[in-house]
Amino acid sequence: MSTVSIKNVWKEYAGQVILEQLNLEVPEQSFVSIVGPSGCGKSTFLRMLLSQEKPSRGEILIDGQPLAEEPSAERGVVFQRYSVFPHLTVAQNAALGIEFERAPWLGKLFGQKKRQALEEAEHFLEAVGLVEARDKYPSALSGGMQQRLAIAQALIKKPQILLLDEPFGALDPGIRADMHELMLNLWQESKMTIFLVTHDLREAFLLGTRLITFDRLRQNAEEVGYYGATITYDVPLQASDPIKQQAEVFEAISGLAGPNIDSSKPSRRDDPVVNVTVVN
Amino acid sequence: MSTVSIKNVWKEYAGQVILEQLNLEVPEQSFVSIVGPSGCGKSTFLRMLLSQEKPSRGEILIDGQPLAEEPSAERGVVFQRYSVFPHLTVAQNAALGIEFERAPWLGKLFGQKKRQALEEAEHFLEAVGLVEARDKYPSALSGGMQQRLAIAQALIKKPQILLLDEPFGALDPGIRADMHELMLNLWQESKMTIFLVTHDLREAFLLGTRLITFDRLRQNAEEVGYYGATITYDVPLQASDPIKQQAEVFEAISGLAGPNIDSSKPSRRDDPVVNVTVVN
Amino acid sequence: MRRIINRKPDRHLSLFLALLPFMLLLVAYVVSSEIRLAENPGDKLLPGLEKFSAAIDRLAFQADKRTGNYLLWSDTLASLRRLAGGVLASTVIGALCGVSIGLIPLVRAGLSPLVAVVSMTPPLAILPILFIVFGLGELSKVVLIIIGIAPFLIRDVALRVQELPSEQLIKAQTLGANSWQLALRVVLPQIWPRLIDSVRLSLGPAWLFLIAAEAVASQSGLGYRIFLLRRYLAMDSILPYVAWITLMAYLFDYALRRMQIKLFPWFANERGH
Amino acid sequence: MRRIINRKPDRHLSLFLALLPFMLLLVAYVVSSEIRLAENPGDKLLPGLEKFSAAIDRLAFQADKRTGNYLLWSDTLASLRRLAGGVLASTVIGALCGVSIGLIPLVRAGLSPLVAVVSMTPPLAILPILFIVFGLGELSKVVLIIIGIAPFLIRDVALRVQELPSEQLIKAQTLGANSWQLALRVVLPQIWPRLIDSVRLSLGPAWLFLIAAEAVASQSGLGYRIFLLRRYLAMDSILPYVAWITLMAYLFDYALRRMQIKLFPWFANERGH
Amino acid sequence: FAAEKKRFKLAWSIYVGWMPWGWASDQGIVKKWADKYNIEIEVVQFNDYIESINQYTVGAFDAVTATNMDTLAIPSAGGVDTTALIVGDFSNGNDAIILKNKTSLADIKGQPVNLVELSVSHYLLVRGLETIGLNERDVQVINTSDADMVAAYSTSDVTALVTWNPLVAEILAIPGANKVFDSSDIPGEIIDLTVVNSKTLTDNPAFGKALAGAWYETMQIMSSDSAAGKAARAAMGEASGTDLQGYENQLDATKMFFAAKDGVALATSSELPKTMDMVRGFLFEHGLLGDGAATADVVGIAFPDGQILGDKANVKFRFDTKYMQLAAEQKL
Ligand SMILES: Nc1ncnc2c1ncn2[C@@H]1O[C@H](COP(=O)(O)OP(=O)(O)OP(=O)(O)O)[C@@H](O)[C@H]1O
Ligand SMILES: Nc1ncnc2c1ncn2[C@@H]1O[C@H](COP(=O)(O)OP(=O)(O)OP(=O)(O)O)[C@@H](O)[C@H]1O
Ligand SMILES: [Mg+2]
Ligand SMILES: [Mg+2]
Repeated sequence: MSTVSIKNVWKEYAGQVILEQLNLEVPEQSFVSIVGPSGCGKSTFLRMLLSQEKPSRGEILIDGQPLAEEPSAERGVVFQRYSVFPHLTVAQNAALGIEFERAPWLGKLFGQKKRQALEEAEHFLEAVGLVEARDKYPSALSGGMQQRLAIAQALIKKPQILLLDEPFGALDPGIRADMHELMLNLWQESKMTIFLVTHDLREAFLLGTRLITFDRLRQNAEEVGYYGATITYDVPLQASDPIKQQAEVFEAISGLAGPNIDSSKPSRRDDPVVNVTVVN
Repeated sequence: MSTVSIKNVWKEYAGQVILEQLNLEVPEQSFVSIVGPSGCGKSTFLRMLLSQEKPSRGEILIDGQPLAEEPSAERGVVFQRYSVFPHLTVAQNAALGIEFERAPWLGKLFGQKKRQALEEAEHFLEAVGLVEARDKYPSALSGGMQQRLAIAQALIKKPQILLLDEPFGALDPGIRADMHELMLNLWQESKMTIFLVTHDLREAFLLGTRLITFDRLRQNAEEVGYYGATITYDVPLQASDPIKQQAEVFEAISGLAGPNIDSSKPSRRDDPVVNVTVVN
Repeated sequence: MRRIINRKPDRHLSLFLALLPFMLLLVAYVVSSEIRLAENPGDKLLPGLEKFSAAIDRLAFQADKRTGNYLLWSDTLASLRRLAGGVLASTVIGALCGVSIGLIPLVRAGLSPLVAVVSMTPPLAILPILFIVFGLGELSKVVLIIIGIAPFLIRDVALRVQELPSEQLIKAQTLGANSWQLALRVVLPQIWPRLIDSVRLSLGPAWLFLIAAEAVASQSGLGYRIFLLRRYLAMDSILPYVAWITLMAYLFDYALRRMQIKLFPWFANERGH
Repeated sequence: MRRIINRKPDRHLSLFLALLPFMLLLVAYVVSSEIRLAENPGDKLLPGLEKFSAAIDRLAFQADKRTGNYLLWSDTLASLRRLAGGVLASTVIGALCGVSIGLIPLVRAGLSPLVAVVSMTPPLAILPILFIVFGLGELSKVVLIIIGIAPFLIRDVALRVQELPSEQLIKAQTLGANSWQLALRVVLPQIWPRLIDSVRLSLGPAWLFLIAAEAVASQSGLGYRIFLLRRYLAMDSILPYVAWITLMAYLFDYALRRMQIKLFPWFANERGH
Repeated sequence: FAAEKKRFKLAWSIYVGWMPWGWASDQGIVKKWADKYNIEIEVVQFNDYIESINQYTVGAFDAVTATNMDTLAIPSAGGVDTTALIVGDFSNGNDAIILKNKTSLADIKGQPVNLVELSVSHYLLVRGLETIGLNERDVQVINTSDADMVAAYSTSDVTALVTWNPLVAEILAIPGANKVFDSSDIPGEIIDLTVVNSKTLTDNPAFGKALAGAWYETMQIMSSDSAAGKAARAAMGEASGTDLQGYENQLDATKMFFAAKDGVALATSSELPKTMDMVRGFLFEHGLLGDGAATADVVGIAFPDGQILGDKANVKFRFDTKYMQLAAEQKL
């Protein structure tokens, strides 16, 4: 339930401009899908929203206030690389957020309270299909299971802003659909603002109320490092629109979704996703 | 250029059956796509093919010979988790396989030979779009860039058998299409046998000459651990078939691609991939 | 032919390989001892094996004429008490300070130079000052062990804390953890098994400092006895004492390793075994 | 109010915080010294600061009447030579043996119990044997340092090797690496920066063993001088010597840290700084 | 069989009565005498006295500086036949029992006493207690390393201690420290020797002659009141960590035998067998003659007049005046 304003944000690493001139107003309850070529700075953008990194220039406001200088419980995250806690079992990982909230001193609940927390967590584990792996440690989980655990962990806190970095990449279509459902339900219920980075355009369209694309506008080998990526498309989506009505946008974007493309050659790729859609 | 025979292979972890009764004959020059729900044992299957793990029962033969007891250069791999070498730059990572081959004693080339190796590597880096990041260390790469590096690293050795564990999961559609092209070209050129684990059914169909699905046949909560997953579908594909002709198979499979489904409810999901295909 | 890194010895071969170097050492000892004894039958440096058994019998199973104690056992008890005190205190200090230094930049700025400096100060050279502060009794011996190994433990733990992936700390903060909860639930539990490794590495130095402390002023303890025995080169007694110390240290090491595997199953898996 | 783990001191605050504990120590010293000197003006244990400068002047800037050397410098030179020898040799041994033990199961089975046992053996208790084997010259001093710290380095390196993700080793094998190439190109380069950390941790013990060795038989060196002065409780000279040793050790530590960052930029990034 | 050697090694440790070895070596006096007898002598300084005796005992050295008591306890009891070549001095106040804030030896009763166990300090304590009818059980002995003795005294835990110079002087300088008994009360019992492996000596008399020659030339210089003598003493003082004044104070508490004939006199005196009998009694009681020893007689001690104390078949400690005699007669 928060608005996010990004005002002329730049990000450089070691003198290399990664992102430049980002300007974005995100009203509350938005579901922003972010797509863009690999390595263009999507994760970096989320890291800035999380206060894990600071913009080199410009500022980010939440509800008109400058972004808190450190990560906080209002902003949940699912990282691109699985980042669950290796020393906690699946159930303990999921319940951790609840414990932090209810046990300010020990960070750990006992007895009745603990059972209750685990029960609440169980609910989310069920939603992500990990109930049976309840007592396993992350090292005994498959990649997709770890990713689902990370999702459950973040969702359980019902953050106001949720940052998702390719959260469904390692999931099979069945589970992925379950996750979509879960995500949309939670979003509608708790009215949070969601940023979702994904490589699956279909997913971006299906879930988002808004789609933004990152890309470098100017690009030739000698200049790499001097120009960063910025927002190239910013398209409002209606959740109720049938996907095929968005074919036009699709086509335009798919031409951009590669790193070495100069804008003169809009679509030389035969991406299967795009193809299938276009034939409809 | 190798046939792979899998004969009644079982795999257990700590008394839990993960995979059971795997039987598979893969002729040379196959391109086997593997799909299945998250956590069903696909990565485990690849690990066995790699000799990283031993089957609990049964045996795996390559060209009629029992599988070598240790990983070897004949079997290349791209792991699900990025596994490039953190202490080598992108170019060094890519050239490493060449150096191992040509410098048996030091594992390192110098002077003219080194330049040549780097040049060859450069070719692959170009193919995966990493030329500009040539001198970066992996810690300064985005997730997708690391994954592409791992792909380049494996391809450069032109192994007889190539094991790919969700190699394209972190890539945007544009790059992904490039990778598909690259992969198919190399496969046709070098006639290797490829196993590809993916969650993208479309990708599985597009690339494979054969599609196999892993799933647990018997499934209810109490029995978890007693029954493992096995091969439930084994479908030959023709690369030339238009994808929409495979709609039937698609439908049948999509009903299986989730972990908690009992076979009586074949398709309660609205996976966008499936939907789109079905409407054709 | 498998790569040597993939060739794993089975149980029997493992045992054989583990014992082999000790056997070789034993043989080397016996041969050198024989050579020296042939020259001087009274040689004290490398006494024959039968001398050892006599010395062990005397030290462990016969009451000392002067004190009526069974020397080996009373010495062991005295030393172990000091060692346990020193190692336990150091472990606690190591965990607390190490985690604080590794986790909290302000503490790191303030304490890490101090700890580095203390860890570099040769403690035996400033003994006089230690005596003044802690007296000559049991306390000063425990303190010497602490001064000897705690800085190492602190620095090692701090390094390990800093090696935790930063994503984990960020993640915990998005889950609402304050610094204290984060230390308690995320950092400390992941440090315990690593702390066990560090303690294992510092057991050797701990014994060293114990022996040094006991050589300074005491009436009992393994280090005390060794220094006393050294006064007349009674290697027939010193070597069994050294072997006994080594054996105990090795057993502690082994116990700690088992404990690590038992208590922290996730750690062994993470490591990839 | 930011979490304490996120509050990073700026340069000035860092410097202030780093100096603070030393200032406090200095004040504590001066106060205690004043108290003791008020009771007994001849007190040698905690001499006043002016005594230090006199002693430093004598030791560092006036030629010794007997030998014509500037004692502090000749001692430092003698000690540093031994220390460098011992630490370098230990580092090489640590890297070689540690990588072999960590990487090759057969070597691990054979050597790791031996190394564990050796690391637990108090070297000071078997000095007579060491001296017989290695003589009383420079060699024995270097060897004592090696015996003192090499087992630690070996074990630490072996632990670090075993902590490398197993996927990396598998990957290298699929790229056609044999064991030797794998050690050379995959394991060793990743061990170097970690080895620097281990060497940093073992600098303290290295000085300790050096001082112990010099206290037994030598005619120069910082340890020798401290030993000589200790009998007269000449703390006005001992403490500057201790401070000097500490300072040098701290500078080495610092140099190693800088070197690690310079030589292995990827390592600092991996660690998340 | 006579195995002729050319190279010999002498170990000496830092103590007032042995400092001349270091100086003689620095000044080339040792080399001069070694050249004269066509041999080589390496002089090695030890900081750790016990380690020097140990190294001698295990055969790394041909000669070492030691007290009569430690010679008997370590090399001789260890089966190394050892000859006292030079009787250099005896402690005449260098070793002392010191009480904190008490003035009479009798006050020591019941107190903890810090000392280096089994050293000459221990012996001094036992002898001191005997003089007032007490015995070791009336006090509580706490082993304390000599290097830390001064610092230990500064703590409140220590109320009585026994030690040697220069520590004695340092401690007595602290207010409240009182010397209640010292080695001048048992003159001639704590003797500082330069001892040589008997077999080496018999096979190579040149080694003994060179040592004796160098020693007594040094004695002559350092005992003189000349500038050279003073310089020698100052250098020895500095080598032991003090200065001329400090070293001369230590010499004052030492009965140096600057003249060879004085050494001969002590070695041939009728007191020496009695002293050695007491010493071996002490060692035997403390188990230092080997734990297998049934009586104090296990090790034989031979005196210049042929008298033998203890086992005649196992003589391992010999007082031999031959070389001192040669020096006294200027025949070297
Ligand atoms: N070391 C282990 N100990 C115990 N169980 C394990 C271990 N490794 C894997 N498993 C279990 O084996 C099953 C299969 O894991 P695997 O990684 O092969 O799944 P996957 O099919 O690759 O899943 P994903 O698509 O999510 O990557 C999982 O249920 C997992 O919990
Ligand atoms: N620590 C760093 N130092 C230098 N450059 C960095 C660093 N971290 C990231 N980069 C660079 O920033 C760029 C953006 O990285 P980022 O991880 O944000 O990409 P991304 O859009 O998330 O890509 P992907 O889709 O592959 O995950 C990359 O080119 C990367 O090389
Ligand atoms: Mg990213
Ligand atoms: Mg997997």
